[in-house]
Amino acid sequence: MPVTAEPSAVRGGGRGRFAAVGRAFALVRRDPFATAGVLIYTVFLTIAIFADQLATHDPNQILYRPNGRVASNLPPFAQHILGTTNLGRDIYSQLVYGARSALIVGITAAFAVVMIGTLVGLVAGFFRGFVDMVMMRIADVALGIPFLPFVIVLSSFLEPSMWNVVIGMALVVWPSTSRVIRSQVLSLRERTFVEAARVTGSSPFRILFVHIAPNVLPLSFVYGSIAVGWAILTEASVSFLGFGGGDTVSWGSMLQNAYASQALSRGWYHWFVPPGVCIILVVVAGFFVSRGFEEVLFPRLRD
Amino acid sequence: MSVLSVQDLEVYYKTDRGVAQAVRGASFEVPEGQVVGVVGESGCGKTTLARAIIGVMPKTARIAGGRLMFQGVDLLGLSPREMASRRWRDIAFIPQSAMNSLDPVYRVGTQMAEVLVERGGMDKRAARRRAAELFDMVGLDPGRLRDFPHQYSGGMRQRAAIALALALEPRLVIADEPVTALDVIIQRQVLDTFKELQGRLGLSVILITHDISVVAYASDRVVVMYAGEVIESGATAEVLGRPFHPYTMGLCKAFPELHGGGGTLVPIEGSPPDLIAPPEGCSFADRCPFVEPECRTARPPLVDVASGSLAACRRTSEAEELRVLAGEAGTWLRS
Amino acid sequence: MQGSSRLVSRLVLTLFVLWTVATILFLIFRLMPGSPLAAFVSPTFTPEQQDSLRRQFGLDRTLFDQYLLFIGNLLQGNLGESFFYKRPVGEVVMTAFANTIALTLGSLIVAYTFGVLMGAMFAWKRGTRVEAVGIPIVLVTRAAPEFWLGMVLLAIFSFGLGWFPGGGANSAGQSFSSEWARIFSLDFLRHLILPATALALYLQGLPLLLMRTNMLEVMQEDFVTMARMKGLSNWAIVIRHAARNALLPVATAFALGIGQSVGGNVVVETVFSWPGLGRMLVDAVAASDYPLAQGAFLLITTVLVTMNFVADLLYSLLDPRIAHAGHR
Amino acid sequence: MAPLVVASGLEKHFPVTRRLGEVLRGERPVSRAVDGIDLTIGEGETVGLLGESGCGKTTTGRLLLKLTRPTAGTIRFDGGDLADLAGAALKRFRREVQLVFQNPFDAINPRFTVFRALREPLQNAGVPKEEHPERMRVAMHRVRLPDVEGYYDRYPHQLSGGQLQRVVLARALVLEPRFIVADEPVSMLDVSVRAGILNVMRDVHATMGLTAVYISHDFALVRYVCARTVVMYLGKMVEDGPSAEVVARPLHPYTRALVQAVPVPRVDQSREPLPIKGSLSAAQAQVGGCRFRDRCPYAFARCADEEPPMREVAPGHRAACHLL
Repeated sequence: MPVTAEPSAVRGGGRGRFAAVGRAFALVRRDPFATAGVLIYTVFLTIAIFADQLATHDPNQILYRPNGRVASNLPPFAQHILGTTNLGRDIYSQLVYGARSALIVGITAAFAVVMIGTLVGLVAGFFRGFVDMVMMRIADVALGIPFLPFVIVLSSFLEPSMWNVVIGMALVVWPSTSRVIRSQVLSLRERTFVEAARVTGSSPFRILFVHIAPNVLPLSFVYGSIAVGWAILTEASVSFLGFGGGDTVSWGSMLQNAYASQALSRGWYHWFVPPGVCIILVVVAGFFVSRGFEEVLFPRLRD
Repeated sequence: MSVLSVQDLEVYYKTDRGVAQAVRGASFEVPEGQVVGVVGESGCGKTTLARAIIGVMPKTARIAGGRLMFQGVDLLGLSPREMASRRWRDIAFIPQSAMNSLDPVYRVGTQMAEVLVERGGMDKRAARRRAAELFDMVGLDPGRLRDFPHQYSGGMRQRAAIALALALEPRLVIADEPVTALDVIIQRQVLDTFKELQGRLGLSVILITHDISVVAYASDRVVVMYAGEVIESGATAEVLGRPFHPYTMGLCKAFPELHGGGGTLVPIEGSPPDLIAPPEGCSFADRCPFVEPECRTARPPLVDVASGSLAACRRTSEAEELRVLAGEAGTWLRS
Repeated sequence: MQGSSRLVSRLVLTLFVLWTVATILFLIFRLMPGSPLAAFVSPTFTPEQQDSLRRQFGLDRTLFDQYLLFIGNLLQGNLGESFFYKRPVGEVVMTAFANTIALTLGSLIVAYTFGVLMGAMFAWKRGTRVEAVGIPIVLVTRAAPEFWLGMVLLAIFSFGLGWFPGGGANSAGQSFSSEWARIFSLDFLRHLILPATALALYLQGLPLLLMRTNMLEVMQEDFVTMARMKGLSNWAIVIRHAARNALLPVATAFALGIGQSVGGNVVVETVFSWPGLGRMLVDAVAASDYPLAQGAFLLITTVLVTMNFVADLLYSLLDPRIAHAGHR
Repeated sequence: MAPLVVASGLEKHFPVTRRLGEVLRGERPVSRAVDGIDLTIGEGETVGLLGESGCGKTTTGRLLLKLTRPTAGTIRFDGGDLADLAGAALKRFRREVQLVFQNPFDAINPRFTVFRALREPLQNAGVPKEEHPERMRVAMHRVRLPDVEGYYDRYPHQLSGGQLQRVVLARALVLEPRFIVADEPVSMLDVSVRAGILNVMRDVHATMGLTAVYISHDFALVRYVCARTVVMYLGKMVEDGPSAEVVARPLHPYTRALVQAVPVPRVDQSREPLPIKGSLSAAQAQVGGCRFRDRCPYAFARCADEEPPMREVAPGHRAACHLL
């Protein structure tokens, strides 16, 4: 999908380096979905940062009633906003700390995936030939690896940790980004202004980083905002399957505990619905933000 | 006797910046069996005009006024259903790029048959026969009906588009830059085929182009458009031989001539006005070397200037002298 | 035909990818710290058992010999014997494979039928309230973890209303004359509905959004404008021209989806205790049943890689621009 | 006139996608975009490369600027072989030659202002910073965009096609090159602004003494701008001579067809049928013999067997046809 025209919303407006950031925000504001997405991100980011202050309890602490018995399976809105687990842990506090691990995994994984994907795409598309061939064959292999099973196999060897998801994603998920970036670079390097830069004696380095890279970065950003959600989903799945990070409280591990404790058959919706809703919100925020950008990147869709 | 009479047509577009007046009060006639060349530069409204006549426009476009009298019926007054039933049977279209206008996933023959069966009411066998006949007529091997569009060369695609347009024997054919994408020799060959068919079948044609030489070669009458308006119209020989509007004068001198002569080319400096806020007066005033203060106050109407020619200029009476001046490049240079 | 040389090279690539993944898997299981094999061949075994295991897996030989043995066995379809089931891995995996395929195909067919129709409708209704409400709903279901959707469905329809069984693929105590009879039994279908719905809810977003975007793009194409100029009916324009062209990438996505779902269904299979490949892999990994884990993983990979190839094939078959390349 | 550019035996073949049978037989089919061109361009000469799409004229232009490597043959620029250019010599060569593009709307990075676009070649060539303003101003004056300041801060999308093409031309001139290749520089522009660009190019050539190659499919344009015309057909030169001569007395049947086919903006034009058959795409497969024979109304046995060489018929006027 070639970016045929300069996005019209990006036209005009301010100049200079900071203007680019300003334009990005202006653009996000224009699209109500993107606004909602940014808002959701902001809320969860705040929760993640101030988790220590927002949580009412230590998420792993086993709570006791005054009579010395474990405060298990308390209903919501009594002493605990969302009640307690069967082991007497505060569900609300787990939810708050879950945001922290979700965002940490999401953002690092997305960053790793997009960094690798963009770099490989840029280099393969720009230098072509042997480099391109080798990189794209590696990408083919990575695309042939079933992702979730791979992370499961991987985490059975590595220390249980939420970083396994990040490593798994970095190893396997980058090709889809790099393929798109590469095809974008391939079409950009045929653009007249890139040829013009060659004719005027620009070095390959300058052509790649001054003329080509700035034109593909918005695309990387789109992929990044989707990858955040992907990583959070994957982390939840892996935790749910019991290959998560030991003591780390995550939304996935909460769901696993709920599932294992027969929360479903007992109808304890307050236990397994909130983590699911949180996952949905964060993932959907990524979709919304990327959609806002796509509308601008592919102006044909706007009509 | 006119097949089509375009009267004061106004077409507006909604854009991000406001409403663009793409066609502003255009009027002209298409006489029976003649080729009318509509010539103008990009953005002058010629394509919008064509799309308005056949009644297929983007959602953002709106016909804001005027009439399109086709054989005594105002096309603009028809219901969408009535209009759809007239398309292709009465008015057919030849697009600029036949490559994009043919569906890539069907064989060309299938696409011919689609029109013949669904719009022409033929059965499949008759449609197949007729398709072969049409291909033969435009100089294509009927065997190629089995091919997909991407297997055709550019010239073949344009020929196929002509065959498709003639399928239901329409009264009026609108050709939008039908040969622009082709090489000169192929251009000439396709144009010759088209001309020959037009004469033989007595077709009425609106030939839309930016290229004066195509108009000169293939049309009986010419309509010159500028900034959404018709600024001059008449018999081709008249308009190109003795232009009355300065824009037409400039345009005729803007082409290099193959056999030399003509001296330095005339550049028309500047660019057409913004159609979102068109000027009150003459739309060519800003680029016109003969502009007078009065030109900017009111739009000059189309007036009779010679045998059947019309021009929208205040100084048509001085056309003789202006033509001489317009032939000198210096006249058009701005300080 | 030009397409054929392309396909041959894709086929070679597919085999290359399979071989590479198998090799990576071999290395992971042999070289990673804390190999489950090392854990398995442990003091609880008698020395004779340990020796026989080591011989069985060739652990007494050099790494390279082990590799040759591994590849050799693989080529003969020999995946070893499951530690847990004490049966050849090939046999164990096949039953699970049938269950997984039934679940995958069932959910994909529902998801793609629904997604394609709704996607086409959303494209048609672009800019209306239907779209404004519909798109966020679609995005939300697509953002929901599939296993969580499964949990909610289970809680409501199985435990709450009692309409459907709470897990498994067949009721206990049932016996069938053949594998086919089992899969086409009403009992199987009743077990299939909830997990397939959970998956379909998650999967429908992709074909829907893809179809919608493609439709919108195709509707802008000149040939659609021409179809309108030809006076063709709306139905003919939308179905015959726009949808036919927009479906090309969706068909490809369907093939890719089969490949990805077979591995990605792990979580849903776990939630619904569906005895499929994914859950088998999870159980095998958890129980350090290394031959079984390896076999399941390889089978999943084979399906994925094959479907990637099929998607490629499908695209060149459906798009005449590729299928009929050359020949002028 | 001392020769500035000398191309001899120039060939450029592009690999085409192979069919299965060809892969199995180990064949490597190629498309012969340029297939044996000998061309000498004198210092200060303006040469028009004329031909239909697919005749190899653009590839020839790119070869002359070392933007692509020839499959065979050599190009000498100012006596030196282009194949040997590297490092500092290549950098110097890049300063001395320039290219003007067909599509001005894409020739400037959309994220660059006119100022940055004009400055880039100066920076790349290492021109001292204090010389930049004057050099840029001179170039802008040459292309008749004198109110420099009004343009510097604009982005490409804020300019009209005619203005953009002038900026592209100014960027090409800012290093004061000796040799310039212009590839269909006005074909994407509106008719009314084309003349402005063509006139600027004529002036620039006269005042700077530039050597120039204009690539075009438009015979009239080549005739207007260039003193000499070279006609190409399917990767080969078929005619070469003074423009006025070539138009008035075309020697090759293909050139004759071209002259016939060019439409003129007058109504009193000839309606003779074209002395040519078929289309270019059908003729593509021809190898050996005269490439034009399938479309040539005068073709005879020898045309299929023997490739006609370029023959000088009148002083400075050559053509490749057995009939001459």
